[in-house]
Amino acid sequence: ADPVTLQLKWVTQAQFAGYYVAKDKGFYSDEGIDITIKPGGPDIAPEQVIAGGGADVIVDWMGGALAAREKGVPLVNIAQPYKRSGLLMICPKDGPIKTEADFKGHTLGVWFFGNEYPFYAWMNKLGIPTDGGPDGVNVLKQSFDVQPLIQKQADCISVMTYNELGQAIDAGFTQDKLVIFNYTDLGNDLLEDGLYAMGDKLADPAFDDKMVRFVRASQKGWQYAIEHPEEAAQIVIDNDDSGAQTLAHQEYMMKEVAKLVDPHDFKLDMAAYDRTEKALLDQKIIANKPQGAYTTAITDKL
Amino acid sequence: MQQGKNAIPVIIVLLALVVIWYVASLWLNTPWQYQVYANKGVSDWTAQQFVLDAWAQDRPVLPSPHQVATEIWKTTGEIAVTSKKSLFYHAWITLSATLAGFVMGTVLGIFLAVLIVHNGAMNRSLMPWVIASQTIPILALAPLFVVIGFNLFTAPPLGLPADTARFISKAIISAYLAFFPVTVGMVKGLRSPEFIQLDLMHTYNASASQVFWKLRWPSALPFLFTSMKVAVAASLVGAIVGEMPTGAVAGLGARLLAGSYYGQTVQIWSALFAASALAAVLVIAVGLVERLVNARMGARPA
Amino acid sequence: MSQLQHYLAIVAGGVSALAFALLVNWGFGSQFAMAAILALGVVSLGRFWLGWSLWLDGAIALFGAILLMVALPGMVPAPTWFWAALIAFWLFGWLFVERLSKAISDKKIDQRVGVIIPIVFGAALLVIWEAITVGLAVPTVIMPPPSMIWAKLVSSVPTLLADFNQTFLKAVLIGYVIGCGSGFLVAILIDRSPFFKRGLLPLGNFVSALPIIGVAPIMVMWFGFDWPSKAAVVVVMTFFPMLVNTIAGLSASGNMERDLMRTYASGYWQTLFKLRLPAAAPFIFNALKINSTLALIGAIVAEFFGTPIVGMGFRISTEVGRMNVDMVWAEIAVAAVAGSVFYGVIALLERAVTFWHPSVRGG
Amino acid sequence: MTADLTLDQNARAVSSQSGAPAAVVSARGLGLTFQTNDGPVHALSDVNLDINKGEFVSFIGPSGCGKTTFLRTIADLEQPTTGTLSVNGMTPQGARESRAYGYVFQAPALFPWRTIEKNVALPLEVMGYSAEERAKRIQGTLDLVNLTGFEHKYPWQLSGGMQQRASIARALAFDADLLLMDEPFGALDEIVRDHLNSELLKLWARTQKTICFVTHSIPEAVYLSTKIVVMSPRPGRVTDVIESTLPAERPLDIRETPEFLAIAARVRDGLRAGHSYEE
Amino acid sequence: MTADLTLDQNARAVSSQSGAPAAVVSARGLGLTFQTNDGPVHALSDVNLDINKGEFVSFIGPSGCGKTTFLRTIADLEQPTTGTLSVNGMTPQGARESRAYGYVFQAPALFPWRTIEKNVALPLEVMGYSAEERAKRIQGTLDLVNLTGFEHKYPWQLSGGMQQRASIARALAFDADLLLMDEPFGALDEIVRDHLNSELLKLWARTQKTICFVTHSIPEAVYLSTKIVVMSPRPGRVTDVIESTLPAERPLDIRETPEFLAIAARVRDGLRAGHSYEE
Ligand SMILES: Nc1ncnc2c1ncn2[C@@H]1O[C@H](COP(=O)(O)OP(=O)(O)OP(=O)(O)O)[C@@H](O)[C@H]1O
Ligand SMILES: Nc1ncnc2c1ncn2[C@@H]1O[C@H](COP(=O)(O)OP(=O)(O)OP(=O)(O)O)[C@@H](O)[C@H]1O
Ligand SMILES: Cc1ncc(C[n+]2csc(CCO)c2C)c(N)n1
Ligand SMILES: [Mg+2]
Ligand SMILES: [Mg+2]
Repeated sequence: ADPVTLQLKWVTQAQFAGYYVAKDKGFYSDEGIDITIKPGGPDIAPEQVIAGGGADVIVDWMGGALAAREKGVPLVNIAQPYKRSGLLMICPKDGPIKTEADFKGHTLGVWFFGNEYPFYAWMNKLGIPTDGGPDGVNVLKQSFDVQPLIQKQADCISVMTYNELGQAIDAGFTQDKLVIFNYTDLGNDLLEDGLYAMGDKLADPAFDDKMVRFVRASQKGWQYAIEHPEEAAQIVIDNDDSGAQTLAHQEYMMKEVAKLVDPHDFKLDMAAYDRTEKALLDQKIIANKPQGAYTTAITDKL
Repeated sequence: MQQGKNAIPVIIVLLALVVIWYVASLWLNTPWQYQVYANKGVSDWTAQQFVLDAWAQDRPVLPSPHQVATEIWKTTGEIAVTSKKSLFYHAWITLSATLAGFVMGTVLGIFLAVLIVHNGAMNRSLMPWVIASQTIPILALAPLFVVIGFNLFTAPPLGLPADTARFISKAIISAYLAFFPVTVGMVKGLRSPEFIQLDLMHTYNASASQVFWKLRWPSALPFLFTSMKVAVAASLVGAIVGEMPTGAVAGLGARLLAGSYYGQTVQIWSALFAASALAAVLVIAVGLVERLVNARMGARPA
Repeated sequence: MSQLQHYLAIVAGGVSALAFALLVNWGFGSQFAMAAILALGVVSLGRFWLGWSLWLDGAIALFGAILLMVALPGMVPAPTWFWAALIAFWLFGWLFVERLSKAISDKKIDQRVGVIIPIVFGAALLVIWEAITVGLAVPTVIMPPPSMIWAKLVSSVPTLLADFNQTFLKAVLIGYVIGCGSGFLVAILIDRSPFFKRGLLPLGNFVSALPIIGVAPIMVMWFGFDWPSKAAVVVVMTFFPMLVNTIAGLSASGNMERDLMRTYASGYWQTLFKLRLPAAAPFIFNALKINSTLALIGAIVAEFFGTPIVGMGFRISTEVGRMNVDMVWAEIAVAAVAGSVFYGVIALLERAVTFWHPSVRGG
Repeated sequence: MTADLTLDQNARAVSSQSGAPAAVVSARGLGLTFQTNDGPVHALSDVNLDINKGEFVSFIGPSGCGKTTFLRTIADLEQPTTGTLSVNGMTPQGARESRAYGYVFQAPALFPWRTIEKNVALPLEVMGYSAEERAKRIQGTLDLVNLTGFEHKYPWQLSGGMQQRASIARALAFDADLLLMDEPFGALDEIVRDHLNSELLKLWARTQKTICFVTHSIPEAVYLSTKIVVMSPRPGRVTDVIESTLPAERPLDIRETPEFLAIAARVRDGLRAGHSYEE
Repeated sequence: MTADLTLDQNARAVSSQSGAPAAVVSARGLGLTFQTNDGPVHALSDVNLDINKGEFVSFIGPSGCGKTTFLRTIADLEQPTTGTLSVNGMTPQGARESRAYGYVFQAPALFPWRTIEKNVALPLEVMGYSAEERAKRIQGTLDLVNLTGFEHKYPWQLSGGMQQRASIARALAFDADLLLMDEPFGALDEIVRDHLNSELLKLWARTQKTICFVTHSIPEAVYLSTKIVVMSPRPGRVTDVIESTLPAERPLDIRETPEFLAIAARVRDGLRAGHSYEE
């Protein structure tokens, strides 16, 4: 079998259920692929792992991937399972922020490490400076949980629909007690959780073929995961080496990610791509319009 | 004798700390407890119930001692050591990297000390950099290092398996922290023979290696053990911090971090206690070896 | 000449000859100066008959390194002669340092000239680093060359200054002062109660061996995102080493000296100020030195767990994510220099205050 | 040499009026046992001794016989387990608190962070003397021990003999007329020691202090003392008290006279009786 | 006391056949200057001295006069700056490399991690003696210094006097017929010292070694030596060489005889002449 190493963007959780299911259900071996899945973490940059030769394919957000392209890592989007963004900004209802107009002068929690681009693009669109002046917003590098909200250290925080939002609800911040800004609904979503490989390697037909088989198996995995959410959640738990995940939370997450992934079509949506590219250019996160940052060759062959 | 004399004061101080901890835990958890009651609409709570609830929150600001104790028991006594939820499993992962790093650091430390003591140029050029090396926040470098190291080890030509690569990367960080106290201690130790002892060897026309093995090495041993106690504690810190960025896979550091992603304060504290216990065990183990060696070398009982 | 120097001299001359041959074979290009220096390196073999100043060895190493660095950008990947020349100049640098150190210990050259030695060592490391990263075209996202780090450093001074201000001037210094100060005061309080001392000292010793860095997420949870939580981590990390060292220091004064004070019917505070604190000074400074490195590490690691978008730890973790590895190294360079200066200042203070201690008196 | 000398002489005048010589130190059935891990160590047992005002008493005996312990008991640095001990008619503690004695240890025990001058000032600071008074006394006592000109040196800049003289100056700086000296010259070479011995005798003659002096050297004991106390090993007992018949005026070469040698021989016999060679 | 004794006696036989006594140590215009930060220190200047086979030579002089330096120069632990020095007819370095002497330092300098037996074995190990030979020699020399039965003790389990004897045994264990001793008994109390002095004399008589002995004690020097070298302070010069007229057989109480006292007085005069009290 051909070895393939997949570097995830985050820790083992149902966000990546499709890949784990494909592995445990033998979809990868059916395609002749010997898969290794490397979990990520808060300080793992998948772009860096692939640049160092530590992975064949990575799960990444497009903002990070295009920024890395400019740094000389020729990342190419080969498939886009996530069609919608799961990113939200939530604020307690009894707090000062009700609408986008209220942001000025307040403190917002943002995740960094390649996850900050959608936020900056949004603020750029609103014309709000992010350097903490009286007319701008005060940005915090947010920790990994909803504590800042509970402890009122920030007026709004970033959450993922499938993860931290659940935690906030558990902590008593039910939807009715929150003001929710949904990046997708506001048209500010930048593509999340796509699959990227190195452009120079893709030129090799053998590698290209390997990627086709890999994406096909992954797609089967996602289909199965979405049809069998409980089983998928259990598979994720089985693959979690940290032993930190709970089944209930993974089931919640599986249910939520099902709303974002289209398991039947992994093709990159060009409208979404163009919007992402424009936002990144506007925000000067990338300086030049990228060339060849995606290929449909793989998804076309499925 | 000395320890026996100290036992009672130590126990009393420890008891006092537990009491302070309970009080602090109540005090810090109070605001959230009010909020919980408010969210649930409970208003007829009694003081006693309030205290008990504050000590039994899901995500307390400061968990109560018995919460931590139960969590530790649940993750050690009640489950198989091979389970990924077992603290023993994680402690072992951390311990193995710690031990490898400790051994590497000790060997490197002794090697540098021998160079420094025997060569004037090495003494002048290495010593300042050895000190400067510790002012570099290696812990800050850990993410970079672990990722790069990880990539280097897994990529060709080495092509090691992921677990081995992670292990080596952690061990190297641990070794970086451990070598310093050993170098400093051994330089002192290898220089500790008195002039008259060195002169004595000189009157026998002893060779450099005879002077080393018959005089310098035995007189440096007490210094070696003292620094090894510091070094073993430092290696543990190195291994824990080295675990944080490697994708939060396994180990006490990963536990600590995973706990903090999900706001699991009880888990953080139990990981912290496990780490502390491990540190204690390691330092005591070095102390035991020291006593054994001392007895063999005919040291005067203290 | 010692045996080591002998071998170094022979090998350095030999490798120069090899590099020279490879350069000729490669076809000179415009490397005439390089050829001249390599030729001089070969000539240095004449030292066994004629003598050869150690400064000449130093000059070969220095000018050779400069020429290599100048030639480097135009030749990627670097040709074989380049590596041979690199090794040759490194050997000359080593030989120079060996001879200089010998001359200093023989009192033939002023003691103070000795500072060159660690500088040469550090410079050699930088040159080799530059040569390998550039010469072998190592991807800069993995390991940037020093020149690139330097360029980044000078072009990002305002950011670096802001980070330095946030992490060092606020979190580190404030945490350090509070942590060391409270450790010191508590030690003095405890010292009066033998019971407490016996109860707390073993615990303090134990706690200083623990991976306290693990409290960082807790402190961020308790004290918020801004520098106070980082200072809190620094306080916790520095407190126990200070406590333990001060208590040890307070019992460091000799029995005879304490008996002496007793014969004067001296009171507790008089004995404390006139005898025990001065005698404890070396221990207290020991803790201050240990803590100076712990403090910086603690503050930076604490910034991994949530922070405003400024600070050295924030920058390091964020720029790693953005693959701006040069910026990461620039930040690390600032941290290293700040840490070394911090340590150096305390070491100088120590020399001034404990001037009487044999370890200082002895040089 | 000013205020304290005058005071001393007044004290003498009072004591001599009272007729019989006053006992500055008086031990009756004194015993001291240390409790150690290996069981009790009897450092002193049944010691009876009177030391009169103005005497120079040497204590000599094999190592570990309790000489130091006896001196420390007088100084209230150890508590006797049996018997009674009075110093200047008070308990040792009372005597210590009224600063009745100066103590000179075997090692100079100077504080390395203080200059010689500041070291001599130490007891004066503790006892609350005014700055002016301090300066006067420092000058006076440094004169007395021949250290003028070294006020601003640090201890480590002086030779062993000079350091020991500085420590004597420190003990003399305040008005105590009892001086306890525990092998003060043990670490010095013979010639320097001879010199300091004769200086000490002159100082004693001038100030009329009472001196208790521990030594290992027979010639030193004989040369200095008006009374030599020979002690036997543990349990530390006084085996002989020898009153010196030597004249008050003692040039260094008195040590070659038959009278001196006779006393020395008696001391040596007393010592040898209690000594085990295998030790 | 076996192999090495036999060798010694052969050596003596040869040297006595050659007529005039052979000079074991011979210094001509020897000078040694240390370069220090405060400028040069002249530790020895123009020393001329011959030490013959079988002599017992004591060096005495005020502190810092260069006694230790002279011994160390013989031992090739310091290099002379002027003049010549031969040991056993060789350069000091040659003598050291042929292991021509044993050196006994002021402190016993035993290695605390080795038993007494292993400490005595140390030079034998370094010099590559066989295990068998080592065992024999250790037994012999420990016998000689009366330490049989203490083979397996560690140094700290022995008294100071016994430690010093062990260090002498260590220097005797290999075949050197020159013994250099630098204040070997300086740290011991007088009674123990007396005892070791007479033991040392017996040992010397039995083994016929040449001994160079540094001391601060006049009685010790006079009691032990066939020749006393008196030295003056820096720059260290030899001011007097006194040949002892005492008989070879010397009971301890010879020290009270007029002959002894006369020599002692001569030594003392020599010493006092060169001594500066301010040091
Ligand atoms: N604090 C102590 N605890 C237990 N034993 C002690 C203590 N101090 C002294 N001793 C023992 O008491 C005995 C007398 O000791 P002391 O120091 O008075 O002897 P010394 O005559 O002064 O001897 P030296 O001539 O060696 O100074 C010794 O056996 C000693 O070991
Ligand atoms: N390594 C050295 N560097 C500089 N000066 C030295 C050194 N060794 C000795 N001296 C100086 O040389 C002089 C002679 O010293 P030496 O040790 O020989 O004297 P000594 O007669 O043995 O004295 P003591 O009786 O105190 O042992 C002294 O002034 C000493 O300070
Ligand atoms: C430091 C940090 N970064 C991101 C997240 C949230 N998160 C969870 S999954 C994911 C990436 C989606 O592919 C993100 C951004 C976090 N909790 N902490
Ligand atoms: Mg004593
Ligand atoms: Mg000497």
